[in-house]
Amino acid sequence: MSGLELKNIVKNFGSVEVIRDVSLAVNDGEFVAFVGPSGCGKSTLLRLIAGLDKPTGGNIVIDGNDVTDITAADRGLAMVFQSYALYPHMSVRENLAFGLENTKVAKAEIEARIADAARMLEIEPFLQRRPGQLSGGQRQRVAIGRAIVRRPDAFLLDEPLSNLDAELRVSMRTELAALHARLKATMIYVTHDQVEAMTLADRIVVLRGGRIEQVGTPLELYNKPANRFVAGFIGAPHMNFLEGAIIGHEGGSTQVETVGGHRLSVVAREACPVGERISIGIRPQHITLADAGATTRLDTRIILVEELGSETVVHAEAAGKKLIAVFAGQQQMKSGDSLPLKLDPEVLHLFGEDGRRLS
Amino acid sequence: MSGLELKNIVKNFGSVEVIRDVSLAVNDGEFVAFVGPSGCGKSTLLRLIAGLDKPTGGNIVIDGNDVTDITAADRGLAMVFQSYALYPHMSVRENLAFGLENTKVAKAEIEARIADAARMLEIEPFLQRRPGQLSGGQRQRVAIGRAIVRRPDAFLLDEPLSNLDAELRVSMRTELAALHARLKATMIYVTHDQVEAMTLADRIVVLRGGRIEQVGTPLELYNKPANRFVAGFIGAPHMNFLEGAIIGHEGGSTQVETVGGHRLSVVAREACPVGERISIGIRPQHITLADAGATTRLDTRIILVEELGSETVVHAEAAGKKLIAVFAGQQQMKSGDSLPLKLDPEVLHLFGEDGRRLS
Amino acid sequence: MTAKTVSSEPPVKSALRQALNAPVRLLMGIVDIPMRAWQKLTGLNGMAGVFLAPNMLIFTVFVLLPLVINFIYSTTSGSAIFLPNRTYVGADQYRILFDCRSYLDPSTCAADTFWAAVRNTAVFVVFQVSVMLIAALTTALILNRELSNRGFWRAVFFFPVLLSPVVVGLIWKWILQREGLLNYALSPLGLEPFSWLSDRFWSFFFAVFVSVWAHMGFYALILLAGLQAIPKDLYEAAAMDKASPTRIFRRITLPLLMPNLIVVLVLALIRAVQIFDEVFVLTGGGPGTSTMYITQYIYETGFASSLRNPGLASAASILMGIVLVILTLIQLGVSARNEKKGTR
Amino acid sequence: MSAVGAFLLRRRGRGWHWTDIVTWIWLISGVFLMFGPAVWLVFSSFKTPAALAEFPPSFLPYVTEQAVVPGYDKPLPLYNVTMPDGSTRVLAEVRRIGIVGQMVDPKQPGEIVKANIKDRTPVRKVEFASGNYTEPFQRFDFFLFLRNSVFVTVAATAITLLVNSMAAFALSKYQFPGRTAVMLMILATLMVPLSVIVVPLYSVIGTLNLFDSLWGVILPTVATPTGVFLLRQYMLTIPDELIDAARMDKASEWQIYWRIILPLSAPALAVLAIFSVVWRWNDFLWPLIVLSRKELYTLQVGLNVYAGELNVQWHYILAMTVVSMIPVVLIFVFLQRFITTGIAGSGLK
Amino acid sequence: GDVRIMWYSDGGEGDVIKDLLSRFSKANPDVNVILDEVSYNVVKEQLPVQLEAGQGPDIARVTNLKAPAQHWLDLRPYLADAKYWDDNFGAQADWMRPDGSNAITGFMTQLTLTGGFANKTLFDQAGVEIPGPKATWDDWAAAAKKVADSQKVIAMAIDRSGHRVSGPNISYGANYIAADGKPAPIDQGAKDFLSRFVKWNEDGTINKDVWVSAAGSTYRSGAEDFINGGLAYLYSGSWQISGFAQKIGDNFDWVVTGSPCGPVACSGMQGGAGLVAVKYTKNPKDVAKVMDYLAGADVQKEFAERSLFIPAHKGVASGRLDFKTDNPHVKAALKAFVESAGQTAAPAMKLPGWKWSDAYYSAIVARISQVVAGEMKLDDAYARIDEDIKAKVAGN
Ligand SMILES: Nc1ncnc2c1ncn2[C@@H]1O[C@H](COP(=O)(O)OP(=O)(O)OP(=O)(O)O)[C@@H](O)[C@H]1O
Ligand SMILES: Nc1ncnc2c1ncn2[C@@H]1O[C@H](COP(=O)(O)OP(=O)(O)OP(=O)(O)O)[C@@H](O)[C@H]1O
Ligand SMILES: [Mg+2]
Ligand SMILES: [Mg+2]
Repeated sequence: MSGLELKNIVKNFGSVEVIRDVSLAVNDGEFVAFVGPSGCGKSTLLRLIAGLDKPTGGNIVIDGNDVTDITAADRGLAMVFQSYALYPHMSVRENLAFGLENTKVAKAEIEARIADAARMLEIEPFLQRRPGQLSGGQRQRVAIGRAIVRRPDAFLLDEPLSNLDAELRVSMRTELAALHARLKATMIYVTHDQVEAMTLADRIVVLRGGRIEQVGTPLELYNKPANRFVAGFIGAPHMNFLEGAIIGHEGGSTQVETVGGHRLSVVAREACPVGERISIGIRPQHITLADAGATTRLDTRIILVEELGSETVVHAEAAGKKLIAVFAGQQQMKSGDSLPLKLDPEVLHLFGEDGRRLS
Repeated sequence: MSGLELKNIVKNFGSVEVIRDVSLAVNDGEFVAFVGPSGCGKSTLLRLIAGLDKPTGGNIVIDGNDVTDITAADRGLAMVFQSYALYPHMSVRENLAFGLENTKVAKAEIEARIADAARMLEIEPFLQRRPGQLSGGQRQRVAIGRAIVRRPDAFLLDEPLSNLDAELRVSMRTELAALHARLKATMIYVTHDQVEAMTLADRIVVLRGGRIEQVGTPLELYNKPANRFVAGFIGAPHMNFLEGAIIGHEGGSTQVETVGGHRLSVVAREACPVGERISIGIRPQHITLADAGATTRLDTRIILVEELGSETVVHAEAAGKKLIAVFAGQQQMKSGDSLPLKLDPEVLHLFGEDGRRLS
Repeated sequence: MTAKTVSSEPPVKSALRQALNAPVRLLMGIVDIPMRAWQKLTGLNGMAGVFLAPNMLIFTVFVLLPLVINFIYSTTSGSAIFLPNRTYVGADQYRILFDCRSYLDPSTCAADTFWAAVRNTAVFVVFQVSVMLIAALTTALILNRELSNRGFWRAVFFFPVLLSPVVVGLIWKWILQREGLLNYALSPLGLEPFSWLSDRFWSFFFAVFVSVWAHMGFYALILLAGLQAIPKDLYEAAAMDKASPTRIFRRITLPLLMPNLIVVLVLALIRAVQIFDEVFVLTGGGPGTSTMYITQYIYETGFASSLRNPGLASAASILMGIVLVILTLIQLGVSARNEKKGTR
Repeated sequence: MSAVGAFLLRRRGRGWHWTDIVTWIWLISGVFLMFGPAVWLVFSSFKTPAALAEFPPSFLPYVTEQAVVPGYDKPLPLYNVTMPDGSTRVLAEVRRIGIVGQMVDPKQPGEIVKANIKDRTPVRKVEFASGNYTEPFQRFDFFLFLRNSVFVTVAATAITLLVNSMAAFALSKYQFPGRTAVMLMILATLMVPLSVIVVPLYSVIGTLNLFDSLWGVILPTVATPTGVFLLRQYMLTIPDELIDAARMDKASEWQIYWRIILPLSAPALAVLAIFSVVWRWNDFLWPLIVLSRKELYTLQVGLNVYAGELNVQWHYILAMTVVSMIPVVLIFVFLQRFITTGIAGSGLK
Repeated sequence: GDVRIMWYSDGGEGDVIKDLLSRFSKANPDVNVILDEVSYNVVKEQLPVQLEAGQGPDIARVTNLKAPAQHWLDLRPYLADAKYWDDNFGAQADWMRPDGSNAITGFMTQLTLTGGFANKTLFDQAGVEIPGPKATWDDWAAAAKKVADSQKVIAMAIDRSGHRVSGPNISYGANYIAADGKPAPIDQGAKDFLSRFVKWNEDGTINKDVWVSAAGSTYRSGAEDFINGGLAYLYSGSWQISGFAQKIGDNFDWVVTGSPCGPVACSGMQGGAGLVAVKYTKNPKDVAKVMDYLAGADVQKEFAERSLFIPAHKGVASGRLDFKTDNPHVKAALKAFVESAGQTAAPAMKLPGWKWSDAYYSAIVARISQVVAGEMKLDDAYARIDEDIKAKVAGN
């Protein structure tokens, strides 16, 4: 297959507009992740691609053919449903075998593929059980298994790892990456897990309210978010935004003023007129402790400390504005302490009043 | 309510032993997280506490009373099901109101609580819809809402945030924490998300194969895992384990030899006889780049680099042994490069051959 | 995951519905008070008792008790109707039914008509039930498709169920008699008028056909409800699995429909064994005794003539009941094994 | 063809799948085979007794056309007569003597034409014998019977639905000792047709003093094993997890029954309601036994006065069958909507 | 007090009786007469059950008069003029009272008589003479066959009923009643006719469909083909008259021919429905009042004339009857039947009042139709008939 193309897809449920004019091209063999807030239309888009729903408007092209009117069964995709949709009356083995039997795969081959998938997904002990006798995570793995045994041209995966524990999730991730490399199948992957999206995807599509906000490689999105929404959405904890204004351009740098009169000098953004109100975005990881005597420091007060073991997330407040900072390791901080912070001007993001990135 | 106690709980499904002798006391108002690999029995344990299933053996005590034979409806708990279990024929509003109507809460109060919960969960626009018309994440929020409007003595939450996006998840986490603080209700929380467990829980219970492996505060588990399993399970990416042996005690320190003859000197573990085979555990965050000329360095070769934006996960190999290291920020590394690493001896964990922590 | 549109009712309508619901809610709420108290007292299994009680009470008085009395009837003789007026004869009635010189040949039996009826019924049941199942299932499957004017099509196939058996028998008799509609319709083909109902094969054929015609809508409706209860997402999953319509039917629809299919099978079987009215009107049991079924025998023996023999009729009905119980047990046994495997 | 197809099926893909063709054939033959006789029944109900007895039967109700001819008191029947010369004329028959009809031309009433009756065929027109409908209405208390029928049907259906669904709930969602035994007992009684236990049942009714009371008609029918069985099997498909959720919501078992189970069983309840209405409305044998006073007759019993020993007045019976079918059809049309998409699964993951 | 009458109708007689009763009610406001119109099935199947329970209406119109006779009320003590009853209804009084009693339990609302109907038009068209009054069954069969062959119709039909063939049986010398009053084995007379009957069925003279179209003792009329002009000769009974008038209309001419003859007689069978009082009534006096009124000669006459029934009332029957119809066939037919009533042979007169006649009739129909359908040999059928009757006698 030579890729997938969505052309001006629109989907309404009754009067509810769920997908509004989405156009996207996915290359053959590409791994694309869909991310976006809950309810933004990721699953719907996947179902449209799969052929389970019909778009209200627009066309879907697979492999150069317009498949808008082709049934799901004839599109040759495999899907992991967000709700699993396992066949409750079939054993796990039968669930896995069903799709293969449909396409007349030889018995021995079916056995081999099931054994393969079961090993990879660690569900071998449950092959004889029915879905009702499995735990949530086990069911989810069966759902993945059902798609991968098929070895289709393209996978549609709707939050396939959401109910798995961290360790399993890492190993599944690796397996999926390996599978992708091996089969060279196109994969469209919906996830809420940033790590999954960042590590697996060739490109990430950020959706919001049925529209595409940005499409790009993981690091593109991370480093150059097209707008405030994407900036806030990519990266955990989310980026801090401070209100501010441009107060002048000076040599190679632009002067910016923000909360409590704190001034920063950032890489020149000459296009912006002085006086324009902007948002300054800074990732929690880029906030460091200010040296005791530093002049350009932001004085804050800690309101919450979250110890994650490997790092410490500090929620602080400066002039009524909340800020999150992440420090490596375990810190001896506690809520109420005052905390002088330094914002790294090199990695600041500036956004105009309309939310667009200024660059 | 003055807490919950599980006494030697055993649960079998037919011949499958799912819970094997679990005893646990949860204090009134405590926030306890259950973590463990998929299929280890977390949901089952929750259902037993709820009264939806009957234990094969053992007793459940709530508030000093043995409730083993009391029905679910009379235990006064609220639960968020892993599978949501929303009433498909009721609108979201009705789903939320149902539990309140059952307990004869006044109409106005019901309205108020629903409005409250809907705001907190950001589901106000969908109150008139049926579950079938919601996205996965929206359904999950309704499921949470159904529990919290009840304001019960204790909550049982089975992976309540698994299908939410990162941002929502953070805000829900905060809301849940606030709720817990406000209601002073006991909460039992099943999660696969380390961050949730670490930030929310007073204590974490680590389960494996129907048994409790360790119970403790988040940092206790992180810093002093009782055994190799807990050590590997808590923390992401998981801890690296290197095979090794104790080669001697010397002053305040113990000498350990590991892969490729690499030697480390760690805080004295005198109890261990010289020559004993051990595992050395080191978290990926505690591995740093060795200085160019350092003598005690571990030479490795990179096999995979995962860029998460805020940090870089490097999979490396030393003498056939895989190691994962995490570096802050974005690094200019690529697979195939050689990477000299330094293991911080201060934060090494030693485990005996039986997996128990040596301390 | 059904792709249904948001049903935002107009406020007037929903207000009206609320108003209509209110008294019901109130009533149910009042019922709930004693129910809760009872539940406290007896736990869940006690509630099972409460839920069963009304049905079982009515059932015992109006179904079970008469059934027991019926059995007692079968041990008495005479034409008197009320038990006290009848004479006890023990197993005599059964002896009469089983009085045969050779059990292989009904015509050597004292009750030769009974055995002829038994044999006819057995053959009828085998054919009628299988035809019924296939026809009802096909209809249900087709009505379950995305048809426009669904309501109309459902009505088309359900319509005959609304007719009383007598009318059903009559319509078809008019169609099938020698100068009936069927012969009239066939006459352009150059076929001589034929007495369909005076021919052994055709009268059997039409007995099966007409009874299927009359009751198929009933079973199709049960199956339709069952089909609609199968979650749509399984069909979506099957579509993603590239399943052909036949395989979807065999592997998804059929197994998930099983509980309802069992209902249909059991009911169809029982009703086939009890077939009476419409065939009676249609063929009267003829030609000869070839479409005379067991219920007609019972009716004739026990009620039709002025010299009735209720004892013998009861004995025959008890025998029929026993056979049915055995058949049903077999069916349920098979399905229970499937059910156990399929715990959801 | 494809226009018809589009009318019949809202279809996803392109082209005709074999299942579409089967569907199409089945539906069309359904219209002829299932609906045709019924429609014919409706037309027949408008036929005069003579037309009913006529062979071959016609589809529409025909009567012989008549003409008023000057000089004759009564209207005369019109015939197409083939004249000896091969031409045909429309003539009115004055009288028939043996095999010869004496005919007149309505336009020239004076002259009598003789014609062999083999050479004449009646001139017919479609006419609906509305008397089949109006006469029974005048003759007996239609509205009284209707009221009784409605009462019996409504009460029996309501009680059936309530009582059966409660029992079905217990039998499908509780594990209690003796459950299988109860189920088997209920099923076992399906086996015996009503006509067989009529006499014992009659004694029971007599003992309970329900003789000549509408409740005597209603009560024996409401504990139908069919209903329990049907509902129970349907309820088996409702996920237990929803009940778990309700229990966590502190719902009593009764509330679970009427707020969760009942709404989710709506399709099966609709089916049972339809059946119950049809059965009770058409019930004949049993009301006949219990009710011996005219004031209590249901429609079906009332209508049966037209069935005599040696003669049955089919024209009335058919007409009244059609009339009495109307409410049931309406109820079917209303209730069949509830047999729509089962939604039980959609609240679950 | 209340007097409830359970009444079934074969045709329009329900309206007539309603009329008559309303007149009675006007004259007797103290008696509240309620007419419960029911189907014949109720009378046949439910009434016996009610009676045995000691319940039921006060008066009922029934056809099965003899078997439940112990439930009928003896009106004699309540009647103003019992002799009037004996005189006018005495001939059939025995049909509706227990053996050996002289009770007056009711009267026949109508007499029916079996007899033949010929399609005169068909006979005319075929140019076949309609056989005369002394013609035998064989003559009729031959004549009808000729008509049938020429007109491409069916020759003969006989209703599927044991009662119907009993008249001919008796004409061939049959006697059902043994010396002890119990059923006698089927005799040569009956066999003579029945074997003919079977033969005619086999050779197509008689329309086989009528008899094979049911099993057991179910009644089937052969009238349908006759109404449609497809049958030359029908052996049925007087109750068909009004139906024929209505349905045949002017389509063809038909005549009533009485019963054909056998070697012994030219007998048909009598029958009919009786109106009887029920023992369990609470107001026997009022019941008697109603019965007396209905039995009155004027009322009887009006009833017969308006419902086109043959009256049982001796006085009325022998008087002039003006049947209320303008159909000439009907008048002629009724007249023919009234006349042929006199032809009824003595053994035939006994049957309606004989307890076991029903057992005999049903055994004959059930078995002979099996023979006609080819399921049984005629000789076996005779044996079975005897056995069936024996079983019935033993079972009661
Ligand atoms: N009905 C059953 N019969 C047999 N085994 C069962 C049944 N139900 C659950 N199990 C098994 O019990 C174990 C525990 O299940 P449980 O649902 O408690 O797991 P869990 O810890 O919640 O897992 P997850 O994180 O995947 O939801 C699983 O291994 C599962 O396969
Ligand atoms: N049948 C329906 N009727 C109306 N709105 C619907 C229907 N189905 C889905 N929606 C709405 O469409 C939007 C998109 O749903 P979708 O399932 O695609 O979200 P999603 O991006 O997958 O979210 P999640 O991450 O929560 O699964 C949601 O806001 C949802 O409420
Ligand atoms: Mg989704
Ligand atoms: Mg779980």
